[in-house]
This record gives sequence, C-alpha cells and structure tokens, in this order.
Amino acid sequence: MSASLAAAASATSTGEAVQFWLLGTVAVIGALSTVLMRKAVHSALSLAGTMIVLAVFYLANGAYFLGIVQIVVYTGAIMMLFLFVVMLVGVTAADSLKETLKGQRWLAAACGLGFGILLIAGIGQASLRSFNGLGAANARHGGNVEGLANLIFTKYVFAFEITGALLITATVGAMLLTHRERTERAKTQREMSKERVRSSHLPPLPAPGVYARHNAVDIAGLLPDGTASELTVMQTLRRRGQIRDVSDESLADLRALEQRSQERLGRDHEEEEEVAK
Amino acid sequence: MSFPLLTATAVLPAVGAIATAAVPAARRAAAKWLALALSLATLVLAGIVFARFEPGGDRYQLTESHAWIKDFGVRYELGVDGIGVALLALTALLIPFVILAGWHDADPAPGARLDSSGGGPEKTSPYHWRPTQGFFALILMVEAMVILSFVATDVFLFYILFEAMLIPMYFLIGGFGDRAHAGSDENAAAQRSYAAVKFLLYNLAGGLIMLAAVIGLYVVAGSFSLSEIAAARADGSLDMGTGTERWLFLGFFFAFAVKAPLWPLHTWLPNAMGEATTPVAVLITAVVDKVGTFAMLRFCLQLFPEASKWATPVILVLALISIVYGALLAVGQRDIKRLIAYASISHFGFIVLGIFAMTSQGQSGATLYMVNHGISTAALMLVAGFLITRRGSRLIADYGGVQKVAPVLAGTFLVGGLATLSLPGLAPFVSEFLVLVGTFSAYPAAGVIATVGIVLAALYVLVLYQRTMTGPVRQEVGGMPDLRVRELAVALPLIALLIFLGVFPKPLTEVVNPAVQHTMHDVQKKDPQPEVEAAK
Amino acid sequence: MENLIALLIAAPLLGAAVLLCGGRRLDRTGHWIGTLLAGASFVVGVVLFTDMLGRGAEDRTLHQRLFSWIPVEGFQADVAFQLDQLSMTFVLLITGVGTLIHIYSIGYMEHDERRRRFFGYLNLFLAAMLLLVIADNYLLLYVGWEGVGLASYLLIGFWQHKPSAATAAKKAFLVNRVGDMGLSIAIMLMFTTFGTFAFGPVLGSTGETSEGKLTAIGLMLLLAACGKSAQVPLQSWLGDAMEGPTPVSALIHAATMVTAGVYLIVRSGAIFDGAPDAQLAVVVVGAVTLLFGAIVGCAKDDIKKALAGSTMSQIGYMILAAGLGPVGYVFAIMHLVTHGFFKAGLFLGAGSVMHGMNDEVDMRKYGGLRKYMPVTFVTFGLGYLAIIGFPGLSGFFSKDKIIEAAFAKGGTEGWILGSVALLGAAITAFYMTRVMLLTFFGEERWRHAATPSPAEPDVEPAAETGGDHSEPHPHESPRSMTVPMIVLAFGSVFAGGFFSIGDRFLHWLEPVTGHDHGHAPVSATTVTAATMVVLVVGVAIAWAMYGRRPVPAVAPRGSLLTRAARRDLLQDDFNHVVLVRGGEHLTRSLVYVDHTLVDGVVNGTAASMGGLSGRLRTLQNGYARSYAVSMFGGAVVLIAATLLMRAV
Amino acid sequence: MNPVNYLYLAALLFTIGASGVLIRRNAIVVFMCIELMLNACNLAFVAFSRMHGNLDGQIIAFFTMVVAAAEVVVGLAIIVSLFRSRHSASVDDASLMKL
Repeated sequence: MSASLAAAASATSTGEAVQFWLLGTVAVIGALSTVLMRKAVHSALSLAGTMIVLAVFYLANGAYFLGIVQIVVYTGAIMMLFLFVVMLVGVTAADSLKETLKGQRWLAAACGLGFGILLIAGIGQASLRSFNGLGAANARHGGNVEGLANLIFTKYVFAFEITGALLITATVGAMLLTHRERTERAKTQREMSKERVRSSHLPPLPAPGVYARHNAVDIAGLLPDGTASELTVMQTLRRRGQIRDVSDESLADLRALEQRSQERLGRDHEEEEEVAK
Repeated sequence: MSFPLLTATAVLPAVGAIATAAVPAARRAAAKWLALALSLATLVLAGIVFARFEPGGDRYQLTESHAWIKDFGVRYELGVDGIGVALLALTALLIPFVILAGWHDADPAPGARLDSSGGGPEKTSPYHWRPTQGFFALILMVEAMVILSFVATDVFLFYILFEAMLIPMYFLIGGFGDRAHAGSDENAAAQRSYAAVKFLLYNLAGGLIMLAAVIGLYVVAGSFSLSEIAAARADGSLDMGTGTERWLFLGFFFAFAVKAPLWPLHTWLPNAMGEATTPVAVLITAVVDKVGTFAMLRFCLQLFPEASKWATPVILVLALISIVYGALLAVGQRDIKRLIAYASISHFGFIVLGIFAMTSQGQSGATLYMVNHGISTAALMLVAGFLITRRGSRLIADYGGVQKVAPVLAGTFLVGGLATLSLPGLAPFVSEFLVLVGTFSAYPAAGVIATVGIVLAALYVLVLYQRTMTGPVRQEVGGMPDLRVRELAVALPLIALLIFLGVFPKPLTEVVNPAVQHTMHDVQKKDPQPEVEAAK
Repeated sequence: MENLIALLIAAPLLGAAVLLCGGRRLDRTGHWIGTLLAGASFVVGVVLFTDMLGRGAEDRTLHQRLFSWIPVEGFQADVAFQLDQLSMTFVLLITGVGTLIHIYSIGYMEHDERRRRFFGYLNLFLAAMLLLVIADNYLLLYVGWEGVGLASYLLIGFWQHKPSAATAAKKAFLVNRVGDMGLSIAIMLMFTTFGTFAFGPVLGSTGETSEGKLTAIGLMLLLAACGKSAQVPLQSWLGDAMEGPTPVSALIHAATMVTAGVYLIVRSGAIFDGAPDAQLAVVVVGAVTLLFGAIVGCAKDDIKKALAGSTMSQIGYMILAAGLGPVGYVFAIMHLVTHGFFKAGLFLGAGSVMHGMNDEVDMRKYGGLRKYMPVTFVTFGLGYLAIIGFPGLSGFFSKDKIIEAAFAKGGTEGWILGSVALLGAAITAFYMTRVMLLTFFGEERWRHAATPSPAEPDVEPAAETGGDHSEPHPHESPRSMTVPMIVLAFGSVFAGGFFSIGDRFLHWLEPVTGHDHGHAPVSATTVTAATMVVLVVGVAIAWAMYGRRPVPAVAPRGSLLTRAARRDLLQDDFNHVVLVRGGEHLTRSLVYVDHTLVDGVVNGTAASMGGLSGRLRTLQNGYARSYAVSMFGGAVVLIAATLLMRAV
Repeated sequence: MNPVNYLYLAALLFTIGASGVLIRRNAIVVFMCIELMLNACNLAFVAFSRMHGNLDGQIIAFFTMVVAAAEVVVGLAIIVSLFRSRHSASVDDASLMKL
C-alpha cells in the first residue's frame, strides 16, 4: 500500500485530476460562501466544508499526518470554537452586507483581482511541471509520520518548543481577556442582610421609574423628577460601569410633551378668561 | 592650558538659567535679582574678553579646541575675531537691560500693572499665568546660546546653537505675551501662538536647509572646522567646484536671510515682535537676529567667497528692497511695536547691503551697524514698552500728548527715535554712513537708492513721535506717570552709549577693522580706488 | 589761539546739556545760564576775530584737530575745525544775533512754563550751527547740518500741544531730510572721486576730475542747499515753520540756519566753478525762489508768514549771487549778513507786535500801532527801509551789488537775471510797504476785532490766537525785548555802509572766496538808478492799495493769483496731493501686499499643506478594514514590483 | 494533471480569503477568512513538499496550524470581550485608531 501511495504521491493519475477538479470546485464554492453568507453560522459551516476538502487534498498529496490533523484539530476543534463563539454572540444575528465605508468594496475588489491575477501570473511563470514525490523522503524514516516526527524533534525542535510556549501564552491570554475580576470579596448572606437593615431601604428596592421606556436590568429607572435612580440597577453592574442611561432623547421628548401640554393648558386658561370677560 | 574665558562667558548665563529656574516658586523677587546679577557678571566677563582681545593680534584669539564627536570630526572650537567680540559685547551688554525692562512682565497677576488708569476687573484666566523664573531663565539661556554662536568656529557647533536658540525663543514668544492687546485674552493667546509658531517654522525651515548645506560642506571639505576649510581654500588644496559651492552658499544664506530677516522672508518678524513682550522683542531683533547677519559675514563670505561674489547682485537688490519696503511699511503701521519691527527690517537691509558691498567701509559699517542697531532699537523699543505698559495699548491712535504729562519718557523716546533715523552725533549715523559710502563706492546706484531709506526713516519715526507724544493731551493719557527709577536705569545708559559711540566710535572700529581686512582678503576684493588717486 | 575754536561750540553745547538734563531745579536760572553761555561763545568769537585781524590776509586760516572720528580702512573722518574769514563772518553773525535773541527770549518767553527747555534748544541750535560753519570737512559739516535741522524741529514744534506746530515741525524735518539726502550723496561722490571729504584736499583738487563728476556733486549740494534754505522746490516748510515761537523764527528761520545753503555753496565754490551747468542750476533756483517768495509774501495776511515769504525771496537773492561764481560770492555773504540784521529785527518787531496784541498774527487786525509801540515802530521801520533797499541803509548796499552782479553775468542770461532781480526788488518794496502800512498805519482795526468774522476757506487761519478774545491793549514790550531790537536796527542801518565803504568786506573775504569784477553791460550807476525807480514804484503801488484806502478786516476774495499766492502758489497742494496722498496710498497698498502677497504666499503654502494633510487624514479613518485595504494594496504593489524586476 | 493546479487553487482561496477580510464587518467572519488564507498557504506548502520530495513543507504547514490555533484562541477571546463591552462584533465599531 505504501508503495502505491508513494507512487500516487510522485505522479498524478487521472483519478487525482478528477478528484482535484471536483473537490477544488467544492472548495472554491465553500470559500466564496464563507465570504458571502450573511449569517456567521453559515459562513462557519462553509469554511468547515472547505477545510475538509483541503484535508482530502493533503492526503492526496501524501501529507497523511497533516490531513488527519486538519480534520481533527482544525475542522474539529477550531471550527467548533468558532461556532461556539458565534452562538455566544448571537446566532440569529444576520450581518448586513451593505458596505458602509466609501469605496471600500471597490478597492477590495480591485486589490483582490490584482492580487489574484498577479499571483496566478507569477505561478504561471514558474517552471513546475512535475512532482518529485515524497517516496524517498517518507521512506528514509519509515513513513510520513515518522519522517515528520524526526524533523520536528531534531531540526525544528526549537521552533517546536517555542510554539509550545506560544500555545501556553495564548491560553493564559485568552483566560485573562475573558476573565472579569471581582470588585470585592463576596459577601456572606449574613452580611448582606445586616447591610440591608442598616440602609434606608428596608422595603424592596424600587421598580423601574415612571417614565422609563425600558425595563432592562441595566437601565436605571426614573424618579418622578426625571432623574435616574441608581438604586434600581444591580450593584454589580453599577460597579462595572455597565449601566446604560435612559437616552437623553426620551427625556427631551418628555420635556417637549410637557411643554406642549402646558401651552395647551395655558391657552385654554386664557381663553376661559377672555370668555369670562 | 589657559583659563577657558570664552567657555566661561557662555556657560555663566547657562548656569544662571538653571539656577534661576530652580528658585522656589514663591521667591520670585529672588529669581529676578539672581538673573540680573548673573547677567551683570556675564557682562564683566565679556568686558574682560573685550579688553584682552588684541586688535593687531591673530585673527582668532582666546581659542579653545576639544574633540567632541570624533567620528565626524566635530570639534568644540571657539575663538573670537573682531566682529565676534563686538557682537559678544553687545549681547552681554543688552541682556541686563532686557532683564531690567522685563522686571514685571512675567509677574503672575496683572495686578502690579503700572497704569494709573486702572479699571477693568483683575484678570485671572490661565493665559496670565506666568512663571517668572522661567521667563528670566529662558532669557539667560538665549544669551548663553547667542554668545556661544558668536564664538563658535566649528560649523557644526554653530549650526546646533543656531537651531537650539529657537527653542527658548519659541517659549519666550509663545509663553509670555504682551499684556497690551486688543480683543479678548483667548484671541490674544491665539495670535501669540500664531506668532510663535510662525517664528519657529520660518527659522526651522531655514535651519533645515542649512543643515543640508552643512552636511554637504562636510562631504566636500571633510571637516567642520572653519579655520581648516578656510585655510584649505586659501592654499588651493580644496576646490569645491563652482556649482557645489553655489548650492552650499545658497543653503547657508537662506537660513541667515530668514534669521536676519531679508525681504521676502521677513513676515515672521512683525508678528513675533508685536505679540511678544517688549524685552523679548528686543531680544529678537537686537540680539538673536544679529546671529543671522553675523553668520553671513563669517560663514558665507569666508567659506564661499566665489559664490558670494556670484550672488552679490541679487542679494544687493533684496537688501535694497528690504530697506525701502520695510521703511514704507513702517510708515503704514498702526501698531507701535510692529512699526519698530518694520523699521528693523529696513535696518537689516542696510546691514546686508554693507556686508555684500564688499568694501572695507561697507563691512566695517555693517558690523558697527549690528552693534548700533542693537542699542538704538533696544532704547526705542524698551521705552515704547514702558509707554505701552502704562496705557495698555499698542495702537498709535490711542496716544497723544504724552510729551506734556511725561516729558522724560517722551524725551528718551525721541532720542531713541532720532537714533533710529540715524541722526548724526548718535551711534547709528556712523554705521549707516559707512554702509552708504561703502556701497556707493562699489555700486553707486545702490548707494543712491539706499539713501532714500534715510528720508523714509525720518518719516516713520517723526510720524510716530508726532502721533503719540504731541498734540492735545488725550484723556486716557492724562494721569500717566513719568519714567520710574528702574526705567530710567534702562533708558539712560543706553542713550549715553548711543551718544558716546556716535561721537567716539574708535574703540569699536579699531577691533572691527582688522577682522574686516581679513574678510576682504578672504573674498579677494580690494576697495575701489578714488578717481583722483587712481589717476595719480 | 587754535585751541579756542572748540570752545566756541563747547559753551552752547554745555548749556544745552545742562539745561536739558538739569531738570526742574534749573527752571528759575535756566534762561540766564543759556544766555550767558551764548554770550560766552560770542566773546570767544570776538577774541578770535581780533586775533585774526591782527594777522596777514594769507595767514588767517586757523585749524584745530580734536580727534579721529571714524577711522576705517581707506576712510578718514576727523573731528577737526577750520576757521577762516568766511567761517568767522558766520561765527560772529550766529553768536551775535544768537545772543541778542537769547536776551529777547528772556522777555518773550517769560510766561512759558517750559522756558528752560526753550533755552536748552536754542543753545543746542547755536552749537550745531557753529559746528556747521567751522567744520573742516563735509562729513562734520553734515553733522552740524542735521543738528540744526534737529534744533529747528524741536523749536518749531516747541508748542507741541498744538497739532499744527507738531505737523509743521515734522514737515520741516522731512523736507530738510530730502535735502540732506543730497548732501550725503554729494559726500559719497566726493569720497569716491577724491578719496576724502575734507575741504582742503577736495576743493584743492577739483581740477583733477571730470566736469561731469563736479556737476553731479554740485547738483547734489544744490539739493541740500534747497532743503536747508527753503529754495524752490523744497521751500514748502518755511511758511509752516512760523508756528514756532517768534525768536526762533528770527534766529533760525531768518538770520542763520536758512542761510546755511548759501554758506554751503559759497564754501564749495571751487566745485561750482568747475561745473557751469551746476552753477546755472543754482542761478535758476535762486531766481525762481526770489520771485516765488516775493509773490507769496505779497498775499499773506499773517505777519510772520509774510516775513517768511520775504526771507525765502531774500535767500533767493543770495543763492542767485552765489550761483554767479566769484562775481557774486562776496555779495551773497554780505547780503546774508545784512539780511541777518534787518530780518532778525523785523521778526523781533513782529514778535513784539504780537506780544502786545494777544498773539494775534493777522495783519488785517492790526493798524495804527505806531502810537502804542513807538520803539517797535521805529526799529521795525528801520528794518523795513533796510530791506527795501532805501539808499544808505544796509540792504541798499548789499542788494544793489547783487543786482549789479546779475547783470554782470553777461549775455542774455545776465539781462534775464538782472531783470528778475530788479523785479524782485520792486515786489519787495511792495509787500514790505504793505506790511508796514497794515501794521502801523491806518485805522485801528483791532478795536473791532471782538466782532466775529465770517470764516472764509482761503483765509489763513490765525495760528497763534490767544485764549481770550477780548479787545487787545497794545503796549510796548519790556526792555529785554526792545534792547535787542534796537541793536539789530543799528546793524540794519549801518552794517551795509560799514562793509561797503572801501570795499572792506570784499577784501576781508576775497582770500577765501576769490573775486572777479565781471564785465557789466550797464554801469553801476544805471543799475542803482533803476533800483531806485522800481523801489519807488513798488512803494507807490502799495501806498495806493493799502495806504489811501481803508483795509477790510476780512481779506477780500482776491484775484486768482492772490488766492494761489495765499496757498503758497499751490505748491503745498501739489505736495499734498502727489506726495502725501500718493505716499499714503502707496504705503497702504504695500501693507496690503505684505499681508496678502508676501505673507500670503507663505501662508498659502502652509494652508495647502494643511489642506493636503487634512485630505490625507481622512484616509486615516480609524477603520481597521481601511487599513487592511491599504496593506493589501501594498502587497499587490510589492508583488507587481517583484515580478516586474524579474521580467526585466 | 499539472501540479501547478494546486498552487492555482491555493492562490484562489487566498485571494477569496483576503477579499473577505476586507469586505466583511463581522469580526468572527473576518477571522474565518483569515483562517481560510492560512489554509490556502498550507495547501501550497503541502503541494511544494510533494513537488520537491521534501518533508520540510509539511513541517511548516504543521507549525502554521499550531500558530493559527493559538491565534484563534486569543482572537476569539478578544472578540468576546469586545462584544461584552460594545454589544457588537463589528470591526467598524472599533474605529478609535483615528486621531
């Protein structure tokens, strides 16, 4: 088997050509839909498809280890991580594909087109007419995986160690980035009850204020005089500064409304007076 | 090795600057006295330099030389010639007066304002926050740099000082404005920062072009040392090539023409002088700008004699335009300080004219002119400053009849003005006449046109005097006090000096003459012979 | 003896320094100090004079060298003095008349709070004027030349609180500066031609240079003389200069300073002798001014301005004479001296009249004053007779000689010049008689002065009207004022005769200036007779116009010529329109140009830089994707470049 | 089949990925496009490896994968925290790089 595989690796058969054109088409379609799908989930799934196709190509090119790793690590782990985050952010959210930056799309298209053409032209110039095949290289250490292992632990051992360090750092970094520090020691139930009794608010905390348009947890309720009441928002959110304000707009609306009613009332009053006269 | 006198003269004010800046915030008065004392000490050192300088001796005296940046052959080389020593003395002489005149200019609150008209609420906006220590420290810093640039004989060292001078000057202009201004404080602050930035940009642009030329010079000559290059030129071992020499000359000249300032690169001066406090304005025009004309004489002529001769016609035309144009614009000004600034532009035209006429009389005249213009402008400008402080306005139209209420002020102002219009008997006449004669003997037409400048000078000075000092006493001027003791201590010595140098300029001419002969030798020019003697 | 020369200047200079720097504590004694030092200078002058008389004619020139003033390579200017007969004449005139006027001023300025300063300025003037006449080189002369200009500026503008005085002072200085420009160019020309500007070498070697050079120097010197001596076309300042106190007008603007131009031309005689074209120009200027001043003098109602016109005209005579060359030099100086006496006397008389008339200057508001001011009347009258050339008095001798010399010029020129001079004499007789009649004869028009007069636009405004408009009480002036007037009247009467008898003055000056009798086409007697005739005609016309008819207190409109003459023959208007207005427009447009064009180019560069950066800044919009596009574009360019390089 | 076809495919995928980075605003999708570009590179490496009969290309592809994994971890963490504070995953919202 290894011999036939080695042969496959060194020369291209008609089968491989068919496989290339079929799967290559799939890969390109997958890539395009990654870019063009409005929903992130769809993009992620299309990308996963492309990656699987690429894994097949790796295999076809004699990179057995990489082909497997591509499926297990990339498609299996990384793409799942992507999906996980997509879910976290909101799976239903669909992006608008309307471009907001002026000229961005045209520039991107022009650059992409130019890049592609130049790259293809460059490759076209190169004189690469045949594969040398990996037979000899794989055979030297008794197989593809062994060969890779040999290289990784001899020639590339430093790079390997450094990538290890990189991974650790990345892990720690990700934890730090997503972690939120507690602002204070967690209070015990007893302390909380004591505090509550001492504070002026023995009864339940106030509900969202009279003019609030929202009842979301991070929006303060309004007191009758129009000011926001801090008490109506959770302490933790307050500390973190994650309170959203009732927009000034709504307050302005309110003022305008009052003004109008005032005028109306005033006018009515005047009219009455005139009638009285 | 003898005592490094020149270094000491330059370092003393620098040390003084640091010491003054370090005086605690509350001890403002101490800072002033310290600055004054140190500037006087510098004056003493400068006096020693002047006394030890032997007119008949070597070209450069009291030399010092130390390696500085070995890789580029940059050396810390100092030495004075007659021209340098005259300007060194001028600088050291003027700074105490500048400090004395600016005694209250950097006080934090304008409550100490001198005018008796009073009125107006006390201003406490941030624009009036003036760290007194900083003001005097910056003045001393400028003094140190200017002195060092007059004695530096290494081109690179000179370049560094030429540029570094801009930094303290920028802060002096932008940070301490004239309290007398029309419009709001914000407006004044905006104008001031405009003036400061304009000053900086103009001079930086000139300086950068000069830097290119300095580097070019090093590439061509392989050295920064003035004496080495000049010697190599003289014995023919260094041939720059005509084109290169001209380009390098233009690079240097441009920077000096901005600094001098020569038309049409002059527009920064009226702004800077108008917006800065009067002592700083004096510092600009009487001291710092002199570095420009001094450097023309020392570097342009000495390093690039052929190119200097090549450029002479154009430069003479520019100088003539400066003379007439500056004077005409001075006539048209409504602001006292801007008027004096334009008058200075006219006078700088005379200096450049004298330098590039390339005759003994012209160059001696130009050197004397630098000194005399420094003194006369200082006298006129500082007295004008006293006047402006009293009334709180820079506009000529706001004055009238001052002569009646403050005769001493008016008298000193008149003497300053008469010096500015080069009245015989006062110092500027000697230099102006020398420049005219020197120019006339080489270029008669230029001499005649420049003479028009003396009529125009009379016009702007007398119009200024008439509108501010004579006529019926204006109400706002009514209670104006006459000069105080401190102000008299500024005005009277300057006037005495103007008269002394006007009657007996020999002490100056005798140090300047040998240096001018050296320069004339550098450019290989001979004075035109009088017709009658030539015939014999 | 030589060492005394510096003392001549030192005394008044010391006075000026002491009085101007002395402060208030000298207010009470200042005028005495000033007068004393002026007198001291006069005494020194007399001592030097007697010493000079004691020597032979060739031996009379004294030199004193004080110190080297401006020593520069190839340029030697010394502070050195030269006292010869010509200078001596001036020294005596200046210090003599100067001292008299100091004395007069003690009374005249008695009530002025700034009298000390006035005397300081007068002393300063004396010092500068003496420096002018005893300098031994042109540069030092220039110092004095400008010095007297400064003193004149300060004294004309002495009453600075009056805007008209301040303006007049400024005008005088500026017009003089134009003349000074001529002098300084002349000095520069001398330097390039002769290599020096000391009198001796320059005047001694005029033969070694071309006529063209000499003509150029001569014309420049003439320009200088025109400025200082108020000759056409630089005459406009003299009329306005009458804003100054009257003693100033007498000393500076009649007797001494304005004659400096004559001194300059006579002193530089050697140059003019070598340049006939320049001489011709001098003569023309003199002749034109002679008539110009006389005509202006006829039309003015302001007594001082009428006298100023007369001064201009008389100096025109002197310049004319000086331009005639050796024929006229001596007579120019002689007329200068006699004129110094009688014109100073006339001015002091005018001052005395004004003193008694509440500083009224309009002659139409005088009349019949001879009864109230007998001394003034007599001294003024003697001055009057002297100036019109009444036989036997000073003016007769000196003016007659000039007219003779003008005829002696020869040819058509001689006839023209002679006729002009005669015509001038007639007009002089006319206007001086007019002044005399209006002031001292006729009805007492000042009694009606209280009635307000309708203002007419072309009436000269009375410049020195006093504060109160009550009816004046004419009275004779105090002794300190009348004594100098008497002394000057004495000079007016006898100086001419004294000089002419035995040609004393001619012999005195001849060694310096040289003399040439010329070849007169008509005999001296004929000229004298003609002069007498025109004199009588002039007086008669004036009598007919002002003596027989009552004079209106308000000037009639007058003919076109009269109106033009009242306005200085429109010369001032020309100056105003062309120079002042033109200059204003020029400066204003230059200020605009400086702001928009010169500054504009720079600011424009800055603005376009700013604009460009503003544009470029919009590329920095903060959107990561935009930056990514640029990066990607950069990558494309790099690849293209790589491929291109490979292809090449 | 010409082996260059693999390279053409890799170039095509890379270009598509790059264009996606420029066009899309959703940070997650942008990230995916970057992954696509990395994968395209990997494909090229693998193809080169086969052409030259040399395993080094595969090694590089392997390292690319490792680095990409690390990058994804950190990048996604950043996206999450960005989303927390801004309630959006649009790259255009973070335009604070402007002066």
